[in-house]
Amino acid sequence: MNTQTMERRQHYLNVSYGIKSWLFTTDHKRIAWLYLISITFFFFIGGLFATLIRLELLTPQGDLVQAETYNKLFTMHGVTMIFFFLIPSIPAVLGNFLVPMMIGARDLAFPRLNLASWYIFILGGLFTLTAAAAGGVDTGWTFYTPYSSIYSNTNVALTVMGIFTTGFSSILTGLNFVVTIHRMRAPGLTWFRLPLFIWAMYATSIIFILGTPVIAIALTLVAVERLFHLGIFDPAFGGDPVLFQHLFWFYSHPAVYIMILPAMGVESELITCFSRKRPFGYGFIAFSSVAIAVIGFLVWGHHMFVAGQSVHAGMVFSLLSMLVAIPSAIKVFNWTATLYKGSIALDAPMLYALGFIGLFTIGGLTGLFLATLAVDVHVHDTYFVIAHFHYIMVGGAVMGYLGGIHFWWPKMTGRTYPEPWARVAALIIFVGFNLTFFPQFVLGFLGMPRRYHVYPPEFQVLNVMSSAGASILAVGYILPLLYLIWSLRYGAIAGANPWRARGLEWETPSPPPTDNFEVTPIVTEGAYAYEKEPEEVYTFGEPARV
Amino acid sequence: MSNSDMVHAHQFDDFAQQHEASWNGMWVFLGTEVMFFGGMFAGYTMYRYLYPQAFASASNHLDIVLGTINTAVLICSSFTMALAVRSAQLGARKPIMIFLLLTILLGTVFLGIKFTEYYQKWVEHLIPGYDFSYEPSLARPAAIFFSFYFALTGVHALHMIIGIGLLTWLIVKAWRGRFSREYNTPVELVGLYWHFVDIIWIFLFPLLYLVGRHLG
Amino acid sequence: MAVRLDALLYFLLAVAGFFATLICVLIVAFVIKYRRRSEDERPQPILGDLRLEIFWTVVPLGLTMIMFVWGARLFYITYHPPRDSLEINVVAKQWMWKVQHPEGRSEIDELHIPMARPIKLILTSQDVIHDFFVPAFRVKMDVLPGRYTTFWFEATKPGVYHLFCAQYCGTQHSGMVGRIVVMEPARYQTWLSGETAVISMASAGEKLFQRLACNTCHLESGAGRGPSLVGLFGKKVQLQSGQTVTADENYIRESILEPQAKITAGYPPIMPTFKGLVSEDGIMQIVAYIKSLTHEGTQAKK
Amino acid sequence: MKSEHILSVKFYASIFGILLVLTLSTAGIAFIDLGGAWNAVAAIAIAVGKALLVVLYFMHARYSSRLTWVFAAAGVLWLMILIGGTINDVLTRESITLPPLS
Repeated sequence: MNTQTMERRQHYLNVSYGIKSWLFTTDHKRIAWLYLISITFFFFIGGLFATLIRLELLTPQGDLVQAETYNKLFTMHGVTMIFFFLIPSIPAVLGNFLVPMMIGARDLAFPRLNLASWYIFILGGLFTLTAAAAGGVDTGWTFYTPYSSIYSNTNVALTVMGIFTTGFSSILTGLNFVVTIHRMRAPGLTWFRLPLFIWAMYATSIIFILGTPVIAIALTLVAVERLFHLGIFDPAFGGDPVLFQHLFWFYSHPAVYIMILPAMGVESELITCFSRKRPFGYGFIAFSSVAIAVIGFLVWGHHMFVAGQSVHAGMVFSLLSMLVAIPSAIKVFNWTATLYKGSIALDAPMLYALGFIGLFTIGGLTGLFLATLAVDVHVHDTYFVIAHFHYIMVGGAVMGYLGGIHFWWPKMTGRTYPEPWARVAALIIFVGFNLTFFPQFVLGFLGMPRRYHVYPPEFQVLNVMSSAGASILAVGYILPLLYLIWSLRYGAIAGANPWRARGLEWETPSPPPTDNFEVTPIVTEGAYAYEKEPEEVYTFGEPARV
Repeated sequence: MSNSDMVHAHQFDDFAQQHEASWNGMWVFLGTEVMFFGGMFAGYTMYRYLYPQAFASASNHLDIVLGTINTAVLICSSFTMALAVRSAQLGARKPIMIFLLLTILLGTVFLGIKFTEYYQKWVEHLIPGYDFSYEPSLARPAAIFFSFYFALTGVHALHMIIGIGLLTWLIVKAWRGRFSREYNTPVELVGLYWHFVDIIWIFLFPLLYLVGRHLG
Repeated sequence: MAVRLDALLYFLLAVAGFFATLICVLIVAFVIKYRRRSEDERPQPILGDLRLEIFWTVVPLGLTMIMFVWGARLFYITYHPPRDSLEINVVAKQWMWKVQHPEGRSEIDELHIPMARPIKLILTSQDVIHDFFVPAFRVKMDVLPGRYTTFWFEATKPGVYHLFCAQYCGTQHSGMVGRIVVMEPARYQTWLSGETAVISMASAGEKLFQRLACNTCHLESGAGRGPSLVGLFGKKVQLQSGQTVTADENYIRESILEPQAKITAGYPPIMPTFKGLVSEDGIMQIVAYIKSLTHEGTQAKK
Repeated sequence: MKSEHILSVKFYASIFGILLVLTLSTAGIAFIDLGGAWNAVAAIAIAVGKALLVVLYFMHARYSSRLTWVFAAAGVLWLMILIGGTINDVLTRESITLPPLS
């Protein structure tokens, strides 16, 4: 790899150096880097917990760790992965970096608020890490009362405070995105010329804004009940534990759409770019993003079919859960139709994108099993549920995240990653993932409950397969870390548009200058005009007033 | 000086866009606050349906006179806040400070009355979890009512304290003459926040104080 | 029940399998057929096709509605036990199951039941939320503290089946397992009577009813200070607040622990609470006794 | 658009007066037995009325863009979804005791 030096042009990375320039930056691109580094750190911590869990489950009897350590492991795995990796991953890293660039703005609406969000995220992370260091928490990431509010003697209050604080970081990010997308679009960039990634970010922000406060208050009530023994969820006082589940799942189900919607946004960008074609049914994909965000708020009860919720409410939630599956189906069909008659190049981002469609389809269809009342009665709280949400989160969100990172890496760093290594890593991840989680569907049907430290011997074979797959998956995840860091120094210099993609972010040099565009672009057509040259789509207006 | 060459943050094209963005941003933030209090309102509604007698008898233990006075005080502070925003829009430096001071005063009066009520509850052993004593057959659901009473009014009082902090920060800026007819966005935003806190109390008052008063 | 559910499961598997393979095959086919041959290839823009969009909205909608109705029907059946089912009380405690048969026999972490007879389980927990899960019967129900939850099943083949706790309940959550032993009705009777002299739940309930002096207010004629409990179970009760509620197990349990919550019309709210005076098992015995108080029952006893 | 609308002090004072009257009336009505749930409905209705007055005139929502209305309405609508879902479960916990299907 030749390491010719980048021509001495000022851009957002070399405009200033030193710790202060990074810790007090209000440039959305640098904040995206701050988030990228912190969530990668949390991803590998969560991954460590996952490896320990998979090692423990190799044998039916619990011989690697005691029961309470195992309970702490799966709790911390859940908390770290969900609140500190998956929820911030695409919105805070790719969203922060790309939203202003894709709509032709110089920065988000409230840059200082954006930096504050990162500090709040890190503060929440510190609380949770201190809780983990001080002995961890063993209530499961769902914190069901009355176990979490009365019976657990691990440091629940500290972890809950950590999640409460981090919640505000996503609320503020959501607020920033909504106002930016409404107010700061480039001239000529109407709603239906927006890239689909922006639609997905907008839908995700709706959930950030309207969902996160409810879990903030629910967890605060649990902490208050632990400290002052009030009666809100305590059955001894006549309180109803199911109320906590309502408040918890009102946020936590839309939270799973927070994790998958941004990946869908990345997906639409990748499929269109690597098949050189406009998205099939642009309007349908855009509206189904918003539809998922809105209907996602009506369905939380399908987590509580057997939790003591009334039969009537169960039926209402089951019906609505079926409706929320429709927009996802529409998206998958539209992506597949976009491939039709395209000119498809199988670069690494495209491998991740195609892997995403396959795995997300399996994840979504198994979701229908859980939405069907009678089947959920059998498979609720078993390994079937674990396999389902890992197919959506790891198969969908993480594949989408990695695809996005690879796709926009040249834009973020000005360098390209080593293509052969990237394709190998993508295949290893795909194989490792399926070997890890497909056996768990079968385990779920056989009735192995989740969160079990000791299990009957007849489940051992499938668990060993799953653990084997997990080790392959671990290798698959370490590879990108290595060659991406390597590419920072030795990667080939990437031009402004290495993939010859369409979109405003490719119309500025990479890495982009601090103000993104020398001159504010004027948009005359939608973002996916692959049959035209970029010059015909974007003209550049008067110099941006500073 | 005309609107366009007012100094504005680099990411905006002109000042009007900056003001509109911060105005929308504040309303979105108030939406999150609605959902934050909403969690407790949902719990309250559920338990009020489950234990109507206990909620009625517990609500009768609250002092309705103080509650009504408090509501009037808070509405009055909303009034003075509105006038403060109005004078900020007119760029009249002195009235801004007077009305902001009045709003802070009324806010502190509200908190004063609220804490006397808390003291009363402490005297009457009505704090759940801390030697709570109540008519035995209704004790447990009443403890839930008082948990919601302290949770709702406590979080509301916290928001009042933050509001008062913001108002004092505004007074300092007004004193330094930062606000003019063109630039008064911070006053408007704090005004929105203060009115929102008042609306939360407008709902808290009937939900907590007026439950089953007709049963006597 | 398990057979019916398996039919629904196979339908779902078929639909999921079909769509998953359809999508994968389409992707592989398109990727091979339309692979990029030269760098400056310009595929024609295809904006979309309304008919196709409607097609793949309506078809999934139809399929999901079938799934919904089929699933809802089976769900409804699982949680509405038939009248003649054998009622067994189960108390879940942190990390063990305590089963109480109506004839008085009790077991720990084991449940012996007769074959081919609907079994209705009445569950409650003494501490946190547990979940009574029998994979072989394809059925589970969360066990809530402070409330009864019920469901029913019918074993068709004798044998020993796994019992798991499926709702995380603390350190030994994975240790809270048990066995369901299904026996032919004859062997079940011999097993039942094998136990030494033990009184039935209803008679134990009657003793407790007298010991706690409930009968001083709740006279059979209803002339006492409390309403008559004869034939109360399953009847609609008119409350002072104007609501009407069906007197099921939860209503009786709540009236014992929180008498003020639902006061019967025409009676003064003077009943004291028995919280702390009677254990979970005691409440279950009183409920069993009240259930046995049918009109014919009392006449027979006189 | 910037809410250039500057209302007269008299207008603010009249809104303030109405709010006070409503507060006193809701406190007063609470003591009259309107039968069943009507007391609660009256209290909530008055509270909603007062809240609307504050939002429209004190917070200038009336003179703001449609977008502001959407943001305000979204918050309230989502609250209704949360309360509706939770209450729907609690209301129907025992009500369905139809005879069991075969």
